[in-house]
Amino acid sequence: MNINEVHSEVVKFFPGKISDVITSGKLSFFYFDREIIYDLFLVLRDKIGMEFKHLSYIASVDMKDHFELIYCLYSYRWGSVIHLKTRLNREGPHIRTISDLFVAAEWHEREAYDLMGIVFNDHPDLRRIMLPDDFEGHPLRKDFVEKDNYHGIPTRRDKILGRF
Amino acid sequence: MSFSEYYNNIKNSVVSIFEGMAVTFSWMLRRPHTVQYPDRVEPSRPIVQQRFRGLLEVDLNICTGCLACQRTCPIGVIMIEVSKGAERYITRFDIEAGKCMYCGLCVEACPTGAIRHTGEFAFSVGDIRKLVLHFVNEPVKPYKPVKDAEPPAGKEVGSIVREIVNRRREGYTQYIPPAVPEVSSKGDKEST
Amino acid sequence: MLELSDRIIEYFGLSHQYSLIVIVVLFFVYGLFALTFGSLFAGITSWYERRIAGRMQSRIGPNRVGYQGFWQWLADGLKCWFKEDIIPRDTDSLLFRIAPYLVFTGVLCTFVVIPFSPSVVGSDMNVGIVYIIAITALVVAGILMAGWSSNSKWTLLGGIRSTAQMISYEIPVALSLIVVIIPAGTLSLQKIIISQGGAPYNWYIFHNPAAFVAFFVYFIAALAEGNRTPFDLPEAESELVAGYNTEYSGMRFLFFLFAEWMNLYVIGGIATALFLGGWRIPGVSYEVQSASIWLEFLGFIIYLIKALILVNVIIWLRWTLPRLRIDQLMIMCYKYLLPISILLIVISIIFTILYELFPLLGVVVRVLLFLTSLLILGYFSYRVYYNIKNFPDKVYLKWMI
Amino acid sequence: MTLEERLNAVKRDNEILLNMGPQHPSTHGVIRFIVRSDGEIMVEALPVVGYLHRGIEKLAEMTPYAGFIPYTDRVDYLAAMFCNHAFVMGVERLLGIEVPRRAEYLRVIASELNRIASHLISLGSMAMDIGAFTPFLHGIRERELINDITEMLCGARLTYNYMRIGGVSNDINDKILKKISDFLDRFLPGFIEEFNRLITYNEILVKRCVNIGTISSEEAINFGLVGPNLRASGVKWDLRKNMPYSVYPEFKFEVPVGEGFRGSVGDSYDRFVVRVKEMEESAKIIRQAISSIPDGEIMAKVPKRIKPPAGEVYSAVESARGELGYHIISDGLENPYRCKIRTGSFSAMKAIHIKSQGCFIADLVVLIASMDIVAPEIDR
Repeated sequence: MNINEVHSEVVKFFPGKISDVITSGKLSFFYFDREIIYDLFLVLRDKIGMEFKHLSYIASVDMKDHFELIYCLYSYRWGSVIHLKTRLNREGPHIRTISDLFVAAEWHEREAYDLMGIVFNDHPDLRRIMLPDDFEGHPLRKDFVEKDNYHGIPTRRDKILGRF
Repeated sequence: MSFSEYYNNIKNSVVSIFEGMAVTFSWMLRRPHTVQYPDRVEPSRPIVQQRFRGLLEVDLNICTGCLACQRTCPIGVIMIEVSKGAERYITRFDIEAGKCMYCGLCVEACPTGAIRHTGEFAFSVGDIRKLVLHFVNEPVKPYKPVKDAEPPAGKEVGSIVREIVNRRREGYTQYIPPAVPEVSSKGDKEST
Repeated sequence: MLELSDRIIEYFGLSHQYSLIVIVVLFFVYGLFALTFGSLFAGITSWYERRIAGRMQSRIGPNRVGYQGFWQWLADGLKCWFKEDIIPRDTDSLLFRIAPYLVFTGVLCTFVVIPFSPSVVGSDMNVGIVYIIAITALVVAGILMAGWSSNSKWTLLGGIRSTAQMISYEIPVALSLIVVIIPAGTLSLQKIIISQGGAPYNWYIFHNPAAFVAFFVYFIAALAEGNRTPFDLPEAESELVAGYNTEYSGMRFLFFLFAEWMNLYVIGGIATALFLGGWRIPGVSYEVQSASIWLEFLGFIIYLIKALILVNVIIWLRWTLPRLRIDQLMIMCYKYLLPISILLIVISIIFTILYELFPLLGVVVRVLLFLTSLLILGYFSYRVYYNIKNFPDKVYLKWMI
Repeated sequence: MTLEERLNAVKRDNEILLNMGPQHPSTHGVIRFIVRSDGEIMVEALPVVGYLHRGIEKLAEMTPYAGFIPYTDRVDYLAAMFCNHAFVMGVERLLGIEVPRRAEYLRVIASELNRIASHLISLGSMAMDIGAFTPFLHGIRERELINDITEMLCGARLTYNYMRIGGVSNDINDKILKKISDFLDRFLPGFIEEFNRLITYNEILVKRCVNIGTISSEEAINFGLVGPNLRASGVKWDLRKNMPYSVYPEFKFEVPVGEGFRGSVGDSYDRFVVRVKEMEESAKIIRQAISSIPDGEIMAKVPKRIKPPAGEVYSAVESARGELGYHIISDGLENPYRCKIRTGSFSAMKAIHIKSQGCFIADLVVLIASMDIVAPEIDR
């Protein structure tokens, strides 16, 4: 079940909402619209021919003018892996959560929220996962500027070399 | 809980505990594996293997001053200053042993093998400022590799660092980079 | 102790009105001897246990303080003595202070009854065994106090777990001792030892199959009583950090450790007294032995060796077995040890009656049981040989390096 | 929503809040569990992670490709060879470099040795959490031999930095080959049987691990579990077999799958036994690899400054803790534009959070140990 077969199947369900397969570098994927995320993943997970039941990871990428979310799905029955991408606008990126379909998604979405600032609607427990709760800013963004101190603790480490 | 299950529980636990105690008792009769570093070291078990990436060391006889190691170091732990002008001198070669992660990338990047890992690892100091290893005391002319001449005999691996390590007990003295010797204004070429 | 004082009075030719003073002095001296013996034993076992544990885990164990690290226990003791004895702020300070001493005295008081040699014993009470079971209840109170008063959730959990464990395991201990009391007919430890013959095959462990199994039931239940090895739940490091004695430090913490290691000797001592024929020397009757000093001293040495072998097994178990969970612990007590020990009592009664009817049967059964125990030891040494043969590390007995 | 709000939302009066804090003997590494329990039975064990977050993914965007390899060691320091392998394989695919066969063999030997070392630690620390100290030290003793081998091979005991883009940094010589075969003769029949007799078949360990945190195969796939945790639940999925990479197809080895050895399929005891069996398989792979290692150089022709063409790649490796993947997005410059690291322990934490409801506190310790989670892998 490689990416093209999956794409041809899925396009029938969501005409016009799914881009065609793009291959950049060694990875081929296709884009899908933000609104159809829940139904698309329901189809991908439960349709007999596909059964992509294992959500490997959700990667959030800051493309300077917009955000991108990369979903990677494994189908153990057919031994295949596919990648899907979606674009989110720069201001107030939000998308519906899929943690009710895949339990694994809950923590990956919390990490995307924590490091990239992407809000996942009706997520059961959307908290910062790695950074302390009162940390301002989302570090993985390209325009993130690190503050000088955090609660008075200096974050800039002075250059030792050359002074001693 | 049927009787056979009850009996099996007892039988299994008695047999498996019996086996487990036989194993531990057999280990009581054997030689322990600990190497009692530092005072009772066994020659059969060396503390450090041959390719061990220990403290870094620079042999300035064969250093060409090409700054390759400074560029490849991911965390910028090496600092080299080469004086400009007609006569290029290496005036400073510092490695911050405290921050170095001993990954060995600089050793591979060095064309002549001047910077290399030694087997030394015991280098605890009282003052954090002494963790910076200074390899240049007086300015050194960078070595110019001649096409087929074999390089001058470099110092034995580990000897330079051992000097620094042995001096670690002295108090800390601020390191002043040596001044570059004045080349006479006419820039005549001394015989190098 | 009373005959001892009479013999001393005749020896020095004093008149009898001094006997009261002599008894008081004797009790004081015996008390001092029991305390020093107990503490010394606890200290040396702490060093000994860490060496044995080292050997079993193919490492060396403490060998720097004194010859082969022998003075390690003294070093630890002094360290604990000089360490600051912190009492956390909002603890129930009265209970917090008393708890370790309660636990320590609870264990020490059993030395009153444990005999050292035919005439040297605290007081040969005729309710010896009942006294032992009663006095260990003091340890339970101490641990609960420690757990509750340290005012932290972890210690509370540890304290409650250990009380549940110790209270429930007192019953199998008592029942499995009854199995031996039936043929012995008396409760006092001295008389039980006297009623056992000297030679190994007429020890009570081989007296009848019930007593043979009762020895192991007692051993397991006493392990649980002393919070050792498969049952060291209260101070389960991996879960409760250190159980009831987390908040203690310095000398108070040392008292808890004293109690634990002294408990080892108590378990070994009671087991040798009841099951392994105490200080009886094979081929020497009681009267001959109690007459000469040297035979009494030899009796003490034999008693000590038997107890040490059992202490060795306890230590050895600690470094082999994992830990049981609290509910498995309770199931084991109430579903396995309790019914079995009651069954053993019934069998022991039947056998005692049979021995009355056919005296010859007793000898046959004793020898048979003795042979089975030799068989078990033989099979065990075969298994050890099998282990050594299958692994490249060879036997190396010069282990005092 | 902060942690306090989350806890107050579900607060009930008869519960006590235990803080199995970052500083606890049995949470492997620096992880904190807020345990809500009444007495012994736990209502919930809420994991709080992030104490070891070094922001490796942000660092990746600042360091050149060749300089990032030492950072990959620190993602999972117990199985660092796999992290190297995944990253290096990804960049090679982007550059389209063909790695010489000898280098591929060296990578497989080093990785499988590292898998055995990582499993020895995880099995030993699981036995220690249940209370048996001796197996842990026997495991460490055997691991010491592997550390010596890797120290001779690549110079370091834990953070190897052994693989380079296009090959390996050091070659193997007969001394190391002899040491490896000595280790294998000692390890395969002898140590594993003895370890099994000492602890795997020990009835107390069996009783403590059976039917604890039982995860069915559907649940395991849905939780996103990978590696031994997934295979113990009965799903036969191993990247080395199902999506082969490097020279693994040339070796014959089986993939052990949990069959409910003493309890139900997918309980903690299955995970324990699957790891023991995996160590045997790795030893077999190393034996085959040593005997048939080809000659040749160990480094492909690689440009001085590595600048892969713009594009993306996802390269995954079967690490000791399951699938370890790097999603590298490069935009033609010297630093990767984005590098997402997918690790096994991250999803295992969620499984612990769900499976810990309703079991004893002592079982939470067993569950954490059986999932073999490592803190740096979760926080990266």
